[in-house]
Amino acid sequence: MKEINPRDRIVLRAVQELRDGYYVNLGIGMPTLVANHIPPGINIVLQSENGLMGIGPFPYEGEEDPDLINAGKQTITDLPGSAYFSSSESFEIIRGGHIDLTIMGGMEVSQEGDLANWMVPGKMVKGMGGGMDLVASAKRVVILMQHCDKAGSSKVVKKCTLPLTGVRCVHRLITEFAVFDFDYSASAGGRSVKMILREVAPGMDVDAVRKITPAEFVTAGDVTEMKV
Amino acid sequence: MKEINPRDRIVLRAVQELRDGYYVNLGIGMPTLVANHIPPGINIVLQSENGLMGIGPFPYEGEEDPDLINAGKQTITDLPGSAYFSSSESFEIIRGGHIDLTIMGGMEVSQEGDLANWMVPGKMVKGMGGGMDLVASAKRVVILMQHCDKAGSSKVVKKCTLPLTGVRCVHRLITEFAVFDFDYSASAGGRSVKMILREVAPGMDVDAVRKITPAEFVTAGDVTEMKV
Amino acid sequence: MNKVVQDAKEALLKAGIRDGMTLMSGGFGLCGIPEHSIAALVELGVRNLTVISNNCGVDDFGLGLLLQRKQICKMVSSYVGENAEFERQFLSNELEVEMVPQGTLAERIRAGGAGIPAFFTPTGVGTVVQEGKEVREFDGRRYVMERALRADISIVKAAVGDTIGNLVYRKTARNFNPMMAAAGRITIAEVERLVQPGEIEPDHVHTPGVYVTYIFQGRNFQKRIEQRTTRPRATS
Amino acid sequence: MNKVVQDAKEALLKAGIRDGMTLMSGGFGLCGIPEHSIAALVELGVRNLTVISNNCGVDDFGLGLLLQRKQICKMVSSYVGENAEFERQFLSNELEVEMVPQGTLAERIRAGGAGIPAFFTPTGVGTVVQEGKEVREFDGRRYVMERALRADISIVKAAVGDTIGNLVYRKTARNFNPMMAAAGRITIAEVERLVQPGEIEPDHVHTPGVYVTYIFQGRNFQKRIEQRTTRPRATS
Repeated sequence: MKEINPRDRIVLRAVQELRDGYYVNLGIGMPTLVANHIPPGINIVLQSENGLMGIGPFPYEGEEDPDLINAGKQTITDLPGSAYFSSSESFEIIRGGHIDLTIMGGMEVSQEGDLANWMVPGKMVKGMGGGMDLVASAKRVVILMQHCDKAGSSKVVKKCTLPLTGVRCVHRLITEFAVFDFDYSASAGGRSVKMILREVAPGMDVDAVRKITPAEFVTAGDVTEMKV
Repeated sequence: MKEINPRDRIVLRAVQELRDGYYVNLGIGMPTLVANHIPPGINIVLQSENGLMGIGPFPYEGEEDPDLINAGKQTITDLPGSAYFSSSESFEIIRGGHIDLTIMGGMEVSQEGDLANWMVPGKMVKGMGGGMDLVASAKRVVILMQHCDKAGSSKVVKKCTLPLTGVRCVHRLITEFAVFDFDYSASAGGRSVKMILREVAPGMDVDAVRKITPAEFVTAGDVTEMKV
Repeated sequence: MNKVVQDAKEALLKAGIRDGMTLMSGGFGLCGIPEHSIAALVELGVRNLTVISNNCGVDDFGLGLLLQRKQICKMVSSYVGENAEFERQFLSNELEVEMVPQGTLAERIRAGGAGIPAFFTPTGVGTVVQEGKEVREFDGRRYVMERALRADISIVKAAVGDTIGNLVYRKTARNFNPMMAAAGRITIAEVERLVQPGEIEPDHVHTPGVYVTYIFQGRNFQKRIEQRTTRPRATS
Repeated sequence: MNKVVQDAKEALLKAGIRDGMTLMSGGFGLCGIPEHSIAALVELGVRNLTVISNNCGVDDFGLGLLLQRKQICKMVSSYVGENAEFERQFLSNELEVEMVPQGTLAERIRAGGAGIPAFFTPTGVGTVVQEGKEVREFDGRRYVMERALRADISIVKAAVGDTIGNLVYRKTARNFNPMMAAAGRITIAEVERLVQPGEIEPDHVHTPGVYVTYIFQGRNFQKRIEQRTTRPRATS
């Protein structure tokens, strides 16, 4: 098996979350890269929350249009069948539950399915943009993040220490080491959210994941190998 | 002075409520007739609450368009500069206070400025349509109605007996005998709304109006003669 | 992504239409109504429907056809004046009716599609409309809290649509259709002209395809006129 | 009905611009911003402005120009990442900032123009966003109550406008402009092309003229690009 860097592994695993016909919103950073790997036979429509359904590729040099950017302020193109709308309509689409899947980066994910990804106390607050709306209302929220920070501490935690973007909102977490699901079906009865380990990276096993993960998770059925 | 029937008098007096540049919504019945008498030099834009700003005249025979009707379901036309929108946008315009003037028919108007014009108990309820939205939010609400019903009872009452369309919402009431204003500036302090007689029809005076009007009204300054 | 179906019947069957469902039906009067979907509902004979629609058609067209066959148990509307059968069923208590001010109806539907569960409006304060609802003051003025409306299935009509569901309406036939398209858990659009993606200018789209589940091109739209009003031509 | 003015300065003076006002400014990043109205605000030197805008420009363009001159005392935004002067003023407490989730910001502005004083949204429940706000459960889910936003003056930008204020936006330059046009007590629109009534197809109007108080044709729009991203041409 050829060596693959952690970010590429996460992105390639995330690609497998796409289903034909999905309306998808991709966050900035790793999630954006998912668009470069859409498999043949899978048609998805990408939303840009500044007012476009149907993001196309970057324009050819010299064909940049200042009236056509994505939510990261990059010049883009549209596609046959694209539609433009206002920011309020764009978030009607999001808030109304019409986005099938959002893939977003994370700073911390807790065993309760809470997500922090918008601010670090003491640092300059840039703002949450549309992230809080997306995690509150997309039908499915998939978070991509490296398992540990640069100091080696796990970002998959018992309880988030950073200010939250959303509570009990993550459906799936993909790191370079593991894939977790969150089951909220039990939480209404007063019991806590179930965090379930689904996949481990090649060379890892359940115990190895536990060792680097303060969050308490369970297994349910087979834990399979992450394929990328 | 040539004889003029009550409805014509009311309509012709109502025409004088129009100001250049007004965005106006006209109710069904007498109010609709106001559009036939817009004086030269006065440009107004008529809204149809089913989704049009800029109502034009009726179409020529043979040019009726089933996709173009007014709120009374009559075939109409549009004008250069017209704009179409959805019902929700149409009522954003109304509820947001962007309509300068609505002119509407009435069944009862009380001395408190309350209006009843949408249902008679025991009779079939047809619905309030957009009337409640208009009286709640138009910048100015002018009501046109004949002073008395067919039995000769005044419809300008102390307190409405019919189910209300809006409370403290009428700015001006025009009947064939008189023009009244409603002053709400004092009502916040707990005192009641002031109903003020402004004009009387030729041949009438304040006492004559009092005789046919159970509602308590005051005069403030000159009471002038209705000119039509 | 295949949203195109042959006709209204196929769309309704795929949508899982069944007795007791809540439907939204676009249109104002007979203008912009999804006439083929209504005809298919008649054909399928589903009953006990709750129908959210500004009006209820006329006796022999539009939603009036469903009334005639007693397929509707409840209407949520702002005005229902043009229908004798409606009046009969209403007065005999066969039909439940919720009357909603037109702007509140439009906003409740818009809220349903937009993920807003409730909002405040000045419309109807002090009238029967506020009965049983929270009234609250903001900045010295009183407002009624109104709840969002959603539908199991929305049926809407547009002039043009593409195969991925982008819709363009024509003139006042737009009315309630865009909000209903967004507020349906499943939305069926019937169009006069079905085109390929790219044929609609992206800046001209009124309803983005994301809201539309099934789309079909209707044949022989009747597009009846309720009140034909005209002016005389100047004779020369 | 004469809405046409010569330029932004005339519009702002007619609108009664003065220190301490609350402004809404359309645009997302530098896309679709009312650059002429912003330049005129710099020229007029009004101060202590509260500005509601999704972003705050860059150091040397857009709303950043007003920041540089310390004309803004408070920003209401969803994201302000591209501006060093912003960061300096914010960290030194010269500038008050209210961060609002982007969808909530859009909806609060839309509510302001639409006469809705408050609404409930699921966005921000359980986060700092809900602090000091009512949280209420509807159908088993929790929502935050958010209040409407209005402005003394809104400045917006469109591609095409007619002399009675109907506006058409182009591509993603639409963004916040339509809601802000509706939420301003006075609204100033700058357009790339000013046309006569009748030149815009009534079905293509994005902002009906009823919302627009003054309109002018801007000259020499810069329309700067913040992040020029391209792909290589296939070499043949």
